[in-house]
Amino acid sequence: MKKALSSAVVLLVLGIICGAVLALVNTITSPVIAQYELDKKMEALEGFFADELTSNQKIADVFDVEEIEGTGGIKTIYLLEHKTEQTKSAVYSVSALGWKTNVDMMIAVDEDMTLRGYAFVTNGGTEAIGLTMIGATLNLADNISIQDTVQDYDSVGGVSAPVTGSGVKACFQLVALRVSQDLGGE
Amino acid sequence: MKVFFGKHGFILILVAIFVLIFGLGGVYSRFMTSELEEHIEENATGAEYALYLEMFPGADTLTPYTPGEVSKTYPLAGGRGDFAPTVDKALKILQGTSEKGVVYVINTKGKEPMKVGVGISLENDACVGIAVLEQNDTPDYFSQLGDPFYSQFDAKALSDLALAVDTFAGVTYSSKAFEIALFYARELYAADYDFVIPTVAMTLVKLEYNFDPTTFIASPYIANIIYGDQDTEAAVMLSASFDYVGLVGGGTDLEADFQAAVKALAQGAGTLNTQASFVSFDEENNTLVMQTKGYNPNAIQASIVLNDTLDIVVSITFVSMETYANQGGYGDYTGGPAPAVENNLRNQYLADGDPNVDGVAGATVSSNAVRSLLQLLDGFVEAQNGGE
Amino acid sequence: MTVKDNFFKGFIKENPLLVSVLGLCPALAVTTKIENAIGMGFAVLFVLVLSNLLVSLVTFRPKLRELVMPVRIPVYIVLIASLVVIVEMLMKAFLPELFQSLGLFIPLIVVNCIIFGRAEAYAGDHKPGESVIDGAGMAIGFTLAIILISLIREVLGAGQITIWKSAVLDLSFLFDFLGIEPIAMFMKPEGAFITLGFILAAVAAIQNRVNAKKNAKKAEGGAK
Amino acid sequence: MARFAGGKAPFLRISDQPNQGTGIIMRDFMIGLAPVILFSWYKNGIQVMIDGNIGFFEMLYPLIFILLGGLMSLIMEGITLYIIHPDSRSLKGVMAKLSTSYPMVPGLLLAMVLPLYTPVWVLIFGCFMGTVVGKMLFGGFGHNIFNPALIGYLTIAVTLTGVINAAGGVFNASEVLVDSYAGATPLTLLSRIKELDYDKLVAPYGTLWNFFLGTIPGALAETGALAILVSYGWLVYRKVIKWFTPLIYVGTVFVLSWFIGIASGEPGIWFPLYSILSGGLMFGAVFMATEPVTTPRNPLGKVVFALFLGVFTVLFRYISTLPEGVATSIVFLNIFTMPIDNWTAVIRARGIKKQTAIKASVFAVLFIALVLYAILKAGSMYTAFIQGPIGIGGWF
Repeated sequence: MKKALSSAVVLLVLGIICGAVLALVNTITSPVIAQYELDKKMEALEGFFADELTSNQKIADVFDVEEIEGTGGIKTIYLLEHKTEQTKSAVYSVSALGWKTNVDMMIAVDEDMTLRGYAFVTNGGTEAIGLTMIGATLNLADNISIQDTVQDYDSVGGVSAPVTGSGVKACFQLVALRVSQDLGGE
Repeated sequence: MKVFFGKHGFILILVAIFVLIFGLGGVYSRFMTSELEEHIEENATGAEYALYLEMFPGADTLTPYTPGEVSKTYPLAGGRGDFAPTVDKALKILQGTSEKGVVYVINTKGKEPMKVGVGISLENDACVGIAVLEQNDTPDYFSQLGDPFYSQFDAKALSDLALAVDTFAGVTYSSKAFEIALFYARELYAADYDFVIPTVAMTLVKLEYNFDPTTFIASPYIANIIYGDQDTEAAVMLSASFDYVGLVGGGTDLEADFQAAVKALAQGAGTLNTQASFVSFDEENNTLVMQTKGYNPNAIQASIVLNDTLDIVVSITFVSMETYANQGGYGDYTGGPAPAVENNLRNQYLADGDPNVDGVAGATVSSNAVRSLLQLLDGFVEAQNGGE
Repeated sequence: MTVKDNFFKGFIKENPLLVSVLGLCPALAVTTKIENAIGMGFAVLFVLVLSNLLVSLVTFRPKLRELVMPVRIPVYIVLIASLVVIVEMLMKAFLPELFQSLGLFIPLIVVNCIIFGRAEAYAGDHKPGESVIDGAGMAIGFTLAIILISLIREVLGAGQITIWKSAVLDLSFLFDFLGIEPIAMFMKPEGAFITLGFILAAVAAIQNRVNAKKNAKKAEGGAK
Repeated sequence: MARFAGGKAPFLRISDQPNQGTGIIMRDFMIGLAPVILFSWYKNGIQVMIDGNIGFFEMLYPLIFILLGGLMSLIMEGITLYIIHPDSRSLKGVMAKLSTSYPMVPGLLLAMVLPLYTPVWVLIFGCFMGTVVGKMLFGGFGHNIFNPALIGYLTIAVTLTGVINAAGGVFNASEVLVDSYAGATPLTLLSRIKELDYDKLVAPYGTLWNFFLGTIPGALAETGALAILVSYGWLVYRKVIKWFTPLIYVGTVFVLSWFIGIASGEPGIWFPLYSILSGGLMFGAVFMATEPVTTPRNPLGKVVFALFLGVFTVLFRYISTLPEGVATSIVFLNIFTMPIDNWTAVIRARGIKKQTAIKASVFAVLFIALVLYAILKAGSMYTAFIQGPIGIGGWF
């Protein structure tokens, strides 16, 4: 009885020690991880605003970035304000149901409600069709109004993927409905 | 060494044979693949040429030649700027030794670059067929273009004044590509052979709104033109899409060629703001209904009551507005709940009578829409004044 | 057994992957790139050396051993799991790309038979120093084995060698010269199984031959 | 008396024919292959050269390609034997082993079912997978479970189809110059358009007579039904293969296709004929379903095997997205060779009695269930006929 108890105590002590060590390591690594994830996000944003940045500028040097939690299919909204020109833009991280899984997109909108850019983050749909969507272009005209993207986008070339396509459409729709709330100016 | 070969000679020979076969076989199969590519290419050219020969019954040979240089630009569908088509190659179609026609292969552009061959018959200066060689447009749309569309190119006379390609509903971009190709082929044909592109002598003097309340719903625009060899002057009523409706005050209609020319000229003029338009006019109550398009696809409608002589605005009421129920729909505009923007601008106008009202900050699109409505209304009122 | 023997036995003679056939899951799944194999190898090295050390420490003193032995399985699990979580956190912080490509297989080191096997079979009744050497030898043996597998798979399947991040050796000139193309099958699980099978066969054949020679020598010696 | 012979299979006719042996069987088998090889050479080489589309070296290629397959297979088996057998480290030792193990056959058959423009390294890789992995690693001739040639073929089909298509695919030089094929073999066309329509399936290639003669696109040797029938006659005459296996196999596919056609509202006789004449069915039935090592040994077993082959071929061909079902179904049923062989041997020896009735009924029930499934499912693949009014299609 006593032996069993002391074995349990040994286990307990070990557990506490291990827990303490883990906590220690976590305090060291968690800021690094958080920083890394932030950098990742900023890097994704930089893709949209490449023309505004000179070669070694970071996005935070030129824009004030504000992160807002979204609602519904919109997961996160990044509001960017140009530090000198005061122009505003918004980048939406949005997801909608495609074929079986979600289509995750980043959609950037400028202050005049035109589409600045879009990118596929992960793919919905089956592997083959989904993979073709990464980096796909939707044949949208330059500076098209965000309201028009919903009808105007092109199904991904070469694949007729109506269901995944409807996911893409839903993404644009979500942004189109939301955009005026964030950027104003109707 | 000798011991090594004695022990492993057999496997070395086997491996050597293996490597030899791999090498020789690889060379052979590469040779085969390159030969195949040649065959495929031969076949592709053959198929393409067969397509052209099919356009000209009885033709048997074709010879490539260098066409004259023509540079022209055409506007693309959807307001995407101008596009300068180029000629890829030109082929003379021969029957025996006599020339039957010519085929121009033209790089044009629908939604995406497209390559089409346009066949023109020398006998009657008419387009006899069109062949799509390459296209990258959205398959769903492009496939809607079927025989009814392509059959319009059979025997389409190039001397037709109103030469145009009938747009297939919903496939405007691709349809426009064919029109560009056809026009450009006509230019090339005119440069290469003694063919003169028909023109209509007509100048557009003035294009303005129709403020006559009895006709402005059917034909909201009036164009003053000078046309014909005798420089006849005329005022022509045009529909909302600039189609010819009739002459102001009646009279003999213009000939079809001139009708088409008026439309083209008016469309190209671009001097009118078409955002706002008249909807109806109630003579008994002197009530005018107008509409304008703002940010929302549903139009803003306003009902305007005028005095008896129609030259003073009594009141403006908005029948329908931007449908945003909360002020969030106006972005960061903070002047109160909807329809604050419309009302704000209306009040400005009613106060000083100047239609160039100041826009409401943060609601630019709606403001523009309402402003253009007010400007049109002002024009109407002034026209009635001048009429008296 | 000398220290040298103890260290090198994990390379070929008792290689955990090629002889004991332990840790198949990472060996088959992450060996699509040499980079992944190296990363996995370091993770295993870290965990195995430390787990051997810790296990040996808690079971080394007779008194402590008496207490630990009845609950040794939970004790081992707590130790190994803690180490793996530490590796996971460190890798996520400092080698995020590698962490993403290794993915699920880092946490799965917890249930990797090599770690548990060495704790149970060796570290539980050897001195801490010996256990560390054993763990290092085993981990390096495992690493070399999966590097070998991934070398074959990556060359045949993708036509390149990814040593570390951007240090990629592109072999496409060789493939072009020979007129062949990478065979995608080797990047898939079936290719992993075939590659591992051939390597296992080769290792077994070599060991058989070495043993036969040794036995022959012994017999000779006996006859004298 | 063959039935008392011991040791490893195949026994075939060693004892019941005086002064005959595996060497003679091998010679007969090679002669049996000759018409098919010559036909594929004629179709892909000589005829095209007569048409004036290719030169001399291109003309030789089909023949060399097929022989190369056999040679590669031979050399690989030699090297493998050298490595794994200590007593075959000399020419004599290896030759002694090779002379009894049909080393050329897998490579020859593999080369014959590959498209004309397969790069040689793909063929070599297929030979490696077939001969070394599919045959030698199982223990060599007589021990392999799967048909080696088909293992090689399936490996290539699964991983390297893209390479073959990039290099030119199934069309020979004169077929490339004909545009109406829409770039596909008959079965690819069927799996693409999913519609039973004579005008769309058969008309682009001519008539069914062309299918019978083999002047349609396809892998090197699989299209020539006539040449395969000649081979079949010879092999049966020399008793290298049992006459009924290919017949039952092809017959099952024929009857099932007919039913499927009727279920799809296409009762014409052309569809079953089309389905037995297109793809590698005839070739697989004569040369692969009769392979002595990997198929059941007793006659009843062969019958059951062939029946199931027919059903599975129909299932794979019409229901899965793969264009070809013959190779897959043969390799799949190779797994069940042992149980089929054992059970049918018992049934054959004792007749349908109490003890064997259950085994026989298992076969019967399985077979009938598969046949029904195949007809209903495949029938509803091509038309709404079943799906609509009866509503069965939804179950599957």
